[in-house]
Order: sequence, then structure tokens, then C-alpha cells
Amino acid sequence: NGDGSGGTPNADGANTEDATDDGGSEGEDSAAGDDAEGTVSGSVGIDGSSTVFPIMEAVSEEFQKEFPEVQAPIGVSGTGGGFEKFIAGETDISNASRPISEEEVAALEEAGIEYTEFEIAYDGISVVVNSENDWVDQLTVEELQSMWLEEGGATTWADVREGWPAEPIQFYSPGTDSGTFDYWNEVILEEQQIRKDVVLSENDNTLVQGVVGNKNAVSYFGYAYYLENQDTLNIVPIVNEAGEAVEPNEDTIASGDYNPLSRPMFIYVNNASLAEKPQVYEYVMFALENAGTLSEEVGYVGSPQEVYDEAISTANEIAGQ
Amino acid sequence: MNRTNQNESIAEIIERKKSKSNWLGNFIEKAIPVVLWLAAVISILTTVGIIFTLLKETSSFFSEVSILQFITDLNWYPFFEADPEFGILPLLSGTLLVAVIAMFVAIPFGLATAIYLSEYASESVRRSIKPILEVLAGIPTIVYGYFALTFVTPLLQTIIPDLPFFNALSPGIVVGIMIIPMVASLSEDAMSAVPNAMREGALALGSTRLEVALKVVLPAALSGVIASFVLAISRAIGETMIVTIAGGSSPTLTFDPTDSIQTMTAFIVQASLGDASYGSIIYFSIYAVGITLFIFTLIINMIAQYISKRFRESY
Amino acid sequence: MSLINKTDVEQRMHGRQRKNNVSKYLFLAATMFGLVVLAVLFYRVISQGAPHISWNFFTEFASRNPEDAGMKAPLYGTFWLMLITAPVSVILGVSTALYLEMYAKKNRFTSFIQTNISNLAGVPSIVFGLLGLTIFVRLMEMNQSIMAGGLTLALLILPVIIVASQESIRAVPSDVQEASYGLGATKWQTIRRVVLPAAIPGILTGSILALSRAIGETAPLIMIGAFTFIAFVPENVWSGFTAMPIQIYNWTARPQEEFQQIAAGGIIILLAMLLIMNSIAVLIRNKFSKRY
Amino acid sequence: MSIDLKPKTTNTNTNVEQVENNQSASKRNVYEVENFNLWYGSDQALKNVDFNIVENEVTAIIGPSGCGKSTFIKSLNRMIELIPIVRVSGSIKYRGENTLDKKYEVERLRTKVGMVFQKPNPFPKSIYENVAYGPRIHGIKNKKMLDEIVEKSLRGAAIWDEVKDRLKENAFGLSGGQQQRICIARCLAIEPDVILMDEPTSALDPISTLKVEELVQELKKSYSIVIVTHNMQQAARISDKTAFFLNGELIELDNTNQLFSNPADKRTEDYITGRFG
Amino acid sequence: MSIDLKPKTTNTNTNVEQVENNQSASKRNVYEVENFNLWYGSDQALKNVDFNIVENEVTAIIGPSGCGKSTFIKSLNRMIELIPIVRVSGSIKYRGENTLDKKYEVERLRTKVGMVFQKPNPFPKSIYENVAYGPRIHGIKNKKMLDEIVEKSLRGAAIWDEVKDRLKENAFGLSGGQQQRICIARCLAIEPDVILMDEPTSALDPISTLKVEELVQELKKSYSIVIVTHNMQQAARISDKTAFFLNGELIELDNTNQLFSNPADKRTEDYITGRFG
Ligand SMILES: Nc1ncnc2c1ncn2[C@@H]1O[C@H](COP(=O)(O)OP(=O)(O)OP(=O)(O)O)[C@@H](O)[C@H]1O
Ligand SMILES: Nc1ncnc2c1ncn2[C@@H]1O[C@H](COP(=O)(O)OP(=O)(O)OP(=O)(O)O)[C@@H](O)[C@H]1O
Ligand SMILES: [Mg+2]
Ligand SMILES: [Mg+2]
Ligand SMILES: O=P([O-])([O-])[O-]
Repeated sequence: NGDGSGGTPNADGANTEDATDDGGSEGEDSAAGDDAEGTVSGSVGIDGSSTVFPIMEAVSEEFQKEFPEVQAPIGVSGTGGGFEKFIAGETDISNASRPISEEEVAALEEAGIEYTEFEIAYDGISVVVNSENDWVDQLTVEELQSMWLEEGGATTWADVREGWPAEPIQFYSPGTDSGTFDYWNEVILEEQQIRKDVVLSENDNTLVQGVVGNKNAVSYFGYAYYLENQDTLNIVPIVNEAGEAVEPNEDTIASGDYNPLSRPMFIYVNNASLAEKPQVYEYVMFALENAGTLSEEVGYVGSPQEVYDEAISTANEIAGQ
Repeated sequence: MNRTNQNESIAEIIERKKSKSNWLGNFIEKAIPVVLWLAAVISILTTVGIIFTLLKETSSFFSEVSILQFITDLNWYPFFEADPEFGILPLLSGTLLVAVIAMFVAIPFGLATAIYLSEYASESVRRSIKPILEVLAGIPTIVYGYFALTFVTPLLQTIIPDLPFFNALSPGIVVGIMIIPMVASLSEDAMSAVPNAMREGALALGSTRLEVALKVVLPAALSGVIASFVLAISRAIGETMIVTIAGGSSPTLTFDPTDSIQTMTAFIVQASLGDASYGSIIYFSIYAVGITLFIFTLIINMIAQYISKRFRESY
Repeated sequence: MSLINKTDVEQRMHGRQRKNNVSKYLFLAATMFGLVVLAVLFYRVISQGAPHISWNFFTEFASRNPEDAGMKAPLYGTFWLMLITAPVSVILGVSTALYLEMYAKKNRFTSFIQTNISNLAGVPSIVFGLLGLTIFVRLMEMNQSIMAGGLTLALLILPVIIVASQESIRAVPSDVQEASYGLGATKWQTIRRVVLPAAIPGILTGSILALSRAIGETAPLIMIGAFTFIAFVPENVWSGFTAMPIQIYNWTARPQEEFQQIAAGGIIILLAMLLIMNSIAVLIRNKFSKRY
Repeated sequence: MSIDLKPKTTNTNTNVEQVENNQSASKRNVYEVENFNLWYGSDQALKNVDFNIVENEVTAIIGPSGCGKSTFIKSLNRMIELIPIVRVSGSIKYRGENTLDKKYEVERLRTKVGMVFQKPNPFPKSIYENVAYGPRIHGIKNKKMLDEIVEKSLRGAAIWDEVKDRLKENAFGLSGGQQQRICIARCLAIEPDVILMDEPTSALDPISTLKVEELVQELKKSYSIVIVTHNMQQAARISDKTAFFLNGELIELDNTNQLFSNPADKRTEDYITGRFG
Repeated sequence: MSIDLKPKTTNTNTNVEQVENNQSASKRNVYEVENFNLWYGSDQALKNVDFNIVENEVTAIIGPSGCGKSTFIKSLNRMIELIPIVRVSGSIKYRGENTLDKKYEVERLRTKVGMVFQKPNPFPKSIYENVAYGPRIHGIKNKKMLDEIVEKSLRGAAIWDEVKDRLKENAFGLSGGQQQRICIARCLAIEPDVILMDEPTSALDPISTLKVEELVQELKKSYSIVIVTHNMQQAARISDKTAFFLNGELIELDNTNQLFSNPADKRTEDYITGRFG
């Protein structure tokens, strides 16, 4: 069902307009397939991460063109809040910008809820500086640590690398409970104390404005926000495990070259819903088929096609199809 | 001309009707107060509900974090799994800082507006300005939030070049603007309640309007005016979206208005939109902060009521 | 012997008058400050958002494409919310006010209710959000329904409506009430035929202002987890919903610049609703204010 | 309709006993107040009042400010109960029944005993609705009958001609004197037996005062009237009996001529000659 | 301090002209009102009033309710301006200057012409602060001098003995009569030339009324007094001249004895014999 209509892996998908066209045609294809199964109705409960929200919004928007009888509203309670509802059995699908935590797994077990994790896209956390900042050419993880950790020691650019100006750095960071911060906390900070003089904001747009307005500012946020503001920001290539300085873009994020700052995003699906509610099944299928293109439309990067293919067969297995 | 076919006086008709419909009337008379009483009890249930809600989850929080740490620790870092710190003081200082800045805006402007409206303005001016000010108080706070972030902060940055993008000053000022109408209209009410006889008494002694306003009316209305300040503070403390959007979210123990801060309300929004897993300590901390906020505003409201009660007895 | 030096008094007269004149303009300027801020705020929002308001903006659901994005779902959501909030809060509010003003004896319990109401009026809206989340969404299992959101907002504005209703009930002169009793009317007859008709303009004004506040409330709805994307209109009060402030908040967080402008468009609509409601309140007030 | 005032008023009360009384020479008492005491909290405002009110007479009550005139008249229809701190003792018999009795229904009493207040207090409704209010609350819904009652009452209050063309207008638009007569009409509409008036002219201009005084003279043919007044000339002009209160005590109650020309009590004399008050 | 009332009051006004006048047999006019008209919107409340007020006399103004007494007395210190719809024509000369002139400063006028109102209206401050208010706004800060002024004024208002031990207490705690005398003291504290009183005793009990009446007699030695009253006996008891207003017109202004015993105008006679009002 629908396997054949999956788009080609977006290795060349730098152009978002192409992706849109693909998405459109895919939608039509799958619609034809679904009509054969008769009309599906009911509602799909979706809640969770604000980071994943734009992708799922796009999925729901397109899905409802195909299945006007199905209601698929999306709540934004954050990854944790979403799991909370998932555990309570209130939702069928939980969006997450991080893998499920041990406590949440335990709680699901206790509630007797079986679930499956599907990876739906990637995000490349982009490190940016002011456009007038012409000295930062690349940064290593160690340098990032020296900058961002309370214990790191660097307060001016000169402290980071010799020859850079002795100007105090201004730090902007996403709020401490966002998925983005969580990931940063894990891979860069390694769970140590972040600098106490960073400015934190929930709203990534305000971080963008902060960096635009300050020559010595540095920040990091989702790739989409960089993409929208490329003209006014300078992106910083990050030295990966292989020792190469890599800039985030569709290719490097999807291929995993942009590490360690590319991170996967997930949906968690209630197995029982998947098996028993046809509308959930259709929704998940639709999401997995279209996530690749739609996520790129909204500024993220699709996972490799194999991942989606595998996910689709897993889902079919669970649903008993 | 005959009234009706029967030759009955109105008094007799009334007498007749009364005895007929009495049981229904009696029932209504008895039932209505009970129904209304039940409605009044809802307001108490609401309070009970709030306290129940807050206490239930807060108790889980305090089983993991000691109350002592909560009120004395100088740091609020709930999100560091390695070493979380739960000291409410930074959130308190952020909250108070915003409230104080707001009052520095709202008191002078609000009071001056009240004096102008009650002592100088003509009836028609008063009638047209008051509803416009009410609009100011009714604008959704999320609108104010972006106003603070995209207008007031850049404006302030031209005056204070070093001002960080997120700071307590800008949301403080905007919260202040938002509560100007509250101060103005409650103070104006208190001042208008001062009998005209007192103004006349003072004017007849050769006072100017200013002297009447400052030396007679204001002192006479003082408790009402102060009560309006206190209520406005309570509103400033409970304000959520403006500080969430424009205050930054760095819980720092500071009294520097140019610092980025986080208020109690902003933390609640942040944490509940965010990543906290259900049953985690962060989740419970939302309620611990909520109850602190509740107690805080409760005390302030009590003070305001005490003040305005004294005021009511004065004439 | 005169204790007062008349020439001194004469000389000071001018200084005092000048002070008075200067202060008058200072007070006026302070009054204008609020109005100027209001004007700036409106100007900014309108210049940013007006180009995005078209008919489609009202008839389309939200979309990932800024050009296609509309307010249909939040408009319906807000409307349905008010369908719950308005009757619940007004009926409860007026009933409570009637009880307190017309029936309650002056005892501990009454003053306890009164204190309680004043306190509720000062409880931050976000705490009401926590209440709604715990009681309506979870305990009563209403989920993120219109019912849960509407009830939360109703409780939030209930104290405001009670206080406004109490004031306008109190403003009904006691002599017309006495006249009614004097004709042998019972208490309820007096309330229904004399007190309520006379108090209704005040009650309406207070209620409309309170409802216009409820329309703009964001925090409590965020707390109860109102949906952010919805592509259908509610069928009944148990449907999920999104509301205008939520949608606006969501748009402003988007990376694309266009969404910021669409958010401004949404704000214009919200402000327009607010202004309409305020004007209605003012009209009612002015129409009936000269009654006594 | 072509009903004129005279034939109507004589027909107004068809209570058999009243008709009898109107004809009989010695009139009956409508009220018998015995040993009546009243306290506001711990302040005694009325002390041992004994007071009979005779049918189809105008009884005036005079006395200095604060002596308890209003308190007394409001006790007669138990309006005084609206003040929660009031306590009473003694008895007030209306037509033989003790109104202070728990079982005595206050609405019944007030239907029989109308009241007109110091400040005209029309309802904020149309003139028509003001007058129709009483009949309506007592269950009369028939439109035609209401029309008739309204007209008759307005005629009875000598204001029909002034307002007949604007019955739908708000009563607040009328002058004070007209408002007061509307209030009287409102009171007549339920055909009371007694009418209590608490300084009904003190808020009125001289001409309106005159009209109301004339009206009182007219009304006494069909109703028993108790009127409180500050104005001794007024009491002398319109009443049959006059009572003088001082500090909560009934000092003297006598025929008006007698009381003004030849007061029995020194204090009454001091008061009516303007030595105080 | 041991200043007693008598020597003080005779010295109060050191204006040379006044002292002269006190001694001269023919007294001067303080006020000359000529052809004065006043409208509330389009309703004319005062018509062509010509009225002279003579120094160190008590001039009483009587007339039925609504005849314009309050309106007139408030025109004398321009308090009437507080009502926005008021328009005036004609002239009111105080000590020779037309107070209706645009350039005439109203604060100056009111400093010279004190006013006492119908309802006592002390400020919600201590007794001391009430009396010290006037001197304070006029710039007197010296504590000792204020003490003296307060004492002198309270003595002048015949209330010193009653309140001297509780000057710091709130004036609201006093009885109505005491409050009214505090208001008079407050007015005396700025040493006015004329004192206007609008029914100063109508809210007071008989005993307080008596005290205020005695005080007026005392004050007229040093001040010119204009007093509005409803109570003709009062006018007769305390005034030198009496003016009778009716419907906004000044009907008659004459020596009090003359006016009451032998009124020149029929309407005056009707009024004082109680034929209306
Ligand atoms: N609601 C009340 N509570 C307490 N005391 C009251 C109340 N009403 C009246 N009194 C007191 O009872 C006494 C009698 O008052 P009442 O109003 O009957 O006097 P009155 O003769 O009607 O005076 P007036 O001529 O001023 O209307 C007064 O001393 C008054 O202070
Ligand atoms: N503020 C006002 N606006 C309009 N008309 C007014 C106003 N004040 C008084 N009047 C009218 O002016 C006329 C004179 O009123 P004024 O108060 O001077 O009478 P008065 O003789 O003092 O009566 P009273 O003895 O009742 O105090 C009255 O007809 C009154 O209705
Ligand atoms: Mg009375
Ligand atoms: Mg007057
Ligand atoms: O909403 P989050 O992706 O930050 O959990």
C-alpha cells in the first residue's frame, strides 16, 4: 500500500520548490489508493513537541484534503506534555523532538500501552553569529564547550581562539526545556552547567533578532530558523567526528556528515490505535509517505528513504495488513 | 362602563388571585434564595478547586525537594538533570522586578490621569477618555508582549545602547502601561467618591484646583488610591504573556532592570509547553511555583481589601 | 491684631495660580500618554497586518503556506468558547450577586464569600489554567474540549462579573424597591420586575467587558493544552478547538517572516472584536447612565 | 371612555363594612396601635405608642426631625422590617388583626395599605407600567382590565389629563410633582384601604404641593390617610386629626383644630409656636 | 495663651477703612449687586437682582424652596461657576470691584469672602488641620503662628472649650453642630471680610442651632454676614436686614423688623403668614 509512491531520496533536494511539487503529486497518488478502501472517518489524537509541530501540521493539512472525514488536530504540549497525554491514553500519536525517556517508558508499561517509535525527519542545529562577524570560520565541539559551559572559561572571542578580538561574547540560547536545548545539553554541554549569563528564550525568532542586533552574539537553533534568516546571519561550520568542518544543509544533515548536531525527530504511535482505528493507520501511513518532502517544505530535512520504507512495513505489520 | 362581567372590585380580584396562586408563589420565594445560594457557593468551590489542584501536585514536589531549599537556594535550574536546583528566589526577584518597574510607570501616570479626570476634566471629556483607557486595559496581553519585544525594547536600546535584547525593563514598562487604566480608574472612583461638599469647602477658602486635589481630595481618598496601587501590583505579578515573550527566560537573582529575568508565571508557561515528562520533578515544580504565586497574590489582595475596607468607613 | 499678613497672601496668589495651571497641563499630558501608546500600538499592528487581511483570511484553515493560512478554526473556536463562557459566567455571576446583595444576611459566611470573590478576582489567569487542566481536563475527563476551555474562562471572569453585577444592583435606589414592597410585592417579584430591569445595563456592561477580556486570554488556554492546528469546525461542545490568541502565539513563533505579518493580521481581528465589544458596552452605559 | 372622577370614587371600595362606615356617623378604627415600642439595635426610636387611626379621615403626624415620624408610619405597613436591626414590641392591629403576628402575611398587609414616599420614586418604566405594576404582580394579566385600572387610578390621582397622551413614556421624564402623583396613582391601582404618606410634598414646589394637598382632600372620601409632614401649615390645612411626636413619644393626638388652637401639652405648644425645631 | 474673645474680635480687622466704618454711624456697602441675571442653561434662576449688602450687618435671605436663594449667595463668591452650564449678566461689585470681570481672580475673592454650607463639610482631617488648612495654603508655615490662628479661630467660633483637648482628633467624630462651628472656625482662620452662610442650621438639632445663632450675633461685630434660611423665626431672631426672594426675583429687601411687621409687598406678606411654601 502506497510503497511505490514514496519520493526519491532527497539527495538533491536543496530546492524546496521541487519538494513542494513532489509532495503534491504524492498526495494525489495516495488518494487514489485510499479511495479503493472506502471512506475513513473518526479522529486522530496528536499532541507533543513544538519542534515537530510544523511537520505534523503540514501532514495534517495535506491529510485532510485526502480524508475530509477524518479530524486530525494537533496539540502542542511539548514533548513531555505530549507523552503525558500519550501515557494517559488520550492521544494516538505523540510527537517528540527527543527519544522517549526511561521514566516515560516505565509509565507506558504500567499503563499497558504498547507503542512504536517512528523517525520522521532530521533537524540540524545551526550555530550562528552576527553577519559582521568575519573572524569565526569554524568551531570545534571543544571550542563550543569552552564557550558555553559555566566552567568553560571563555568569555571573550580571544579566549576561544587566539587572534580573535578580545570582545565579550553575547550568548543566546533556546529555553532550557525545549527539545533543542535538550539536544544541545546532551551533545555539547554533556549535561554540565550552561553559562549563567546566557540569554534564554522560548521563541527562536527572538534569538534570531538577538544575534542580528549584536556583533558579538552567538546562538544556536533549528535549521529552519537559519534558513529563513540566511541573509542576516552567518552560519558557523562545525568540525565533525571525522575532523571536517561541515555546514548544515539538506545533504549534510541527512547524510549524517553534520554531526554531532543533527538530530532525529520522532512520532510515537499507540499500537492498539494503529491496529484498531483505520483513521490512525491511514494517518500514520500518510505521514510516513510524505514526511520526507513535507518536512523539507517547513525547513527540516527528511530522513533517508530506507528509513521511511522500513517504518511503513513495521506499521503494516502492527496493523496486521 | 363596566370593567368586567362580574361586578368585582379590583381589591377582590386581587384577593381571589392571591389565594389561588399562592403555593407556586410560595415555592418560588423559598426556592430562589437556595438556588442563588448555590451559585454563590460555586465561587468558594473554585477557590477550593484551586487550592486542591495546587496542593495535590505540590506535595509530590516537596517530597523530593526540601521546603528549605525551595525558599533559600539562590538558583533556579530545574532543567539540569545532573544537578537541578530549585530555589524560588530568582523567580521571585524577576517577578518583583517587573512588578516594581510596572508600578514606577503605572502609579505616576495612573494617578495623574485620575486627578485630571476627577478634578479637572469636564464630564464629557471624562466620558470619552475613560472608555478609551479601558481599551488599553483590555488589549490581549499577547499583543502587548510583541509590542514590548518589537517596539519598546528597540526604542530603549537607542537610549541605553548596552541594553540586552531580553530584559526586565521593557516588559516592566509595558505591564505598567497595561495597568495604568486600573490605577487610573480605581483611583478616580475613590476620588470621585469624596463628597463635592469637601471640594466646595476648600474652594470657598480660596484654594486653587491643585490645592483641592492634592491637599483635600487625595488625602481623603488615600486608602482607596492605595488599594488601587496594591491591586495593580497584584495584577502585575500575575501577568504572564508579556513577560514570557519579552523578559527572556533566565532565572537570575537580580535587581538590575537591564538584566534578563524569568518570572514565576513565565516559568509555568515555559515548563508546561516544554519537555518535562509527566511525574518528573519539573512537572511538579510547576505547581510549587503556582502555589507560591497564588499565596503571593492572595496576601497582596488581602492587604488591598483591608485598606479599602478602612477607606469605606471614612465618610 | 491680624495674624495673617494680607500683602503676603496677595503676593503668593500668583505663584499658586501658576502652579495650578502648569500642573493641569502635566496631568493632561499624563492622561494623553496612555492614549498615545494606544495609538502607536494600533498603528504598528495595522500597518503590519492589514495587507494580509482578505476574505480568505476568514474562511481558510491554518496552513504551512503563509498565503493560504486563515483564521477559520480559531474564529469558530473563540465563538464556541464564548458560547459556553458567556452564559455560565453571567448566570452564575448575576445569581451570586443577587444572593449577596438581596438575600444574604450580614454574617461571617457572607463576608467570607465576599472576601473569597475579591481574592479570586486577583488570582493570576495562569493559575486558573492549572485549575482547568487538573479539574476539567483531567479529573472530569473533558480533554481539551470547548467545554473545558469555556468553563475555565468562565471561572476566570466570574469574579469580575459578580463584582460588576453587585455594583449595579446596589445602584438601584432602595426607594424604588421600597415602592415595590409597599405595593405588596414579594421579594422575588421585586427583584425580577424592579431590581433586575434597572440593573441590567450595568450588568451587561460589566459582562461584555469581562468577556472581551476572556477572548484575549492566552495563558489559561495554553495551560489546558488547546490545539494549535485544527482543520475542522467544532461540531459540539466536546470538540477540540483552537482560539485566536493561541493561533497568534503560534504564528509568531514560526521561522518564516510572513507568519509574523499574518499574526499581526490576526491581532487586528482580535482588536477589532475587542473594540466592537467595548463600544457596545460604552453605548449601553451611556444610554442608561442618566436613569436616576 | 367617559368615566368622571366622582361617581367612581364613591364606588371604589365595595367592602361592605366601608360602605356602611361611610354612611354611619361614628367611624370605625382601621388601626389600633397599642403600647408599641421600636428599637434600632439598642436605640429606642419609639416608646409606648398608643395610636388609633380612624376610617376615612386624614391623620397628620408632625414633630421635629428625628422624632420617629417616619419610623412610625413605616411600622404601619411593616416596611420597617427591611432594616434588619429593628426590633419591636406591643401590637399594631389593622382591622382587628395583629399585623406583628408571625403568621400575618406582610404582602397581604401591604396590598391593603399603600404607601407614598417623601421623594417621588416611580419605577424606571413607562407611566403605564408604573401604574400597572401593582395589579400585574397580583396576577391581573388581562390587557383590557389593566387599561381600565390604569386610567381609573391616574384619574383618581388627578393626573390623567396631563399624561393620557404619553402613557408609554418613561415616568422619569415627568416633573417632581407629576411623579409624586404617579406614585399615588400606582398606589391607588391596587385599591388599598389605607394610604400612608411620608412627607409627600417636601420635595415638591409650591404649585405641585397644592395639587397634592387637594388630591389628599379628595382621596379621603374613599381612603383612610396617614400623612407625615414637616409643615405645620400643611397639617392644619388638610388633616382631620393631628399627632405630635417628640423623641419617639406620642405627645398628643387630637382633632387638628383642637391641637393647633388649644394644645393640651406644653411641648406641643412650644413646637407649634416655633419655639424649637 | 490667654487671649480671650472680646478684645480679639474687636481687633480682628485692621483694614483702616473697616475700623473707620465700625466707628462711623453710616455704614458702607461691601457688596453692590446690580441688575444681576443668572441662567442654568436656558432656565433663568435669577432675574434683575439689585442688592446691597452693608458692612457689619446680618442680612438674611428667605423665600420658598427653589426661589434662587442658594444660587444668589453662591454668586457672591462665584462658587456658582462650578456648575458649567451657568451664565450670568449684570454686575456684582465687591468693595467696588466687579467680581464678574474676567480679570478678577476668583481665589482672591474667596479669600476675602468665606462661606459656610448647609451640611457641615469639615475635611476628613484632624480638627487642627481643618482650621489650619486655609492659612497653610496661603503660605503660613510657622507652627507657632498656626497654633495661634487655630486657637483664635476656634475661640471665635465658640467651640474652643469643647475641642481644645482633642485638636488632633478627626473632625468627623464631632456632632453636627460642632462640625458646623468647626467649619465656621475654618472660615474665620483666613480672616475674611464677609461670611456667607447657606442654611447653616438646617441640618442641626435645636440646641446646636441656638449655639450657631448666638455665634452669628457675636460675629457680626467683626464681619459682614449673609445668611440664607428657611426658617422665618430664625431670620427674625438674628438678622438686621431681610431679603425675600420669589421665583428668582428679589421681591423685598428691608430692615428685618420692618419686613416682618409691615411688608411692603403682598407676596411677602402671603409668604410670612404661611399662606404658601
Ligand atoms: N436605619 C436606621 N438605623 C438606626 N437608627 C435609625 C435608622 N433610621 C432612623 N433612625 C433613628 O431613629 C430616630 C427616628 O428617625 P425617623 O427617621 O423616624 O425620624 P423622623 O421623625 O422621620 O425625622 P425626619 O423628619 O428627619 O424624617 C432618629 O433618631 C434616627 O436617628
Ligand atoms: N445645578 C443646577 N442646574 C440646573 N438648575 C438648577 C441647578 N441648581 C439649581 N437649579 C434651579 O435653580 C432654581 C433655584 O435653585 P436654588 O438652589 O438656588 O433654590 P433655593 O432657593 O436655594 O432652594 P432651597 O431652599 O431648596 O435650597 C431652582 O429652580 C432649581 O431647580
Ligand atoms: Mg422622616
Ligand atoms: Mg438652597
Ligand atoms: O516542544 P519541544 O520540541 O521543545 O519539546
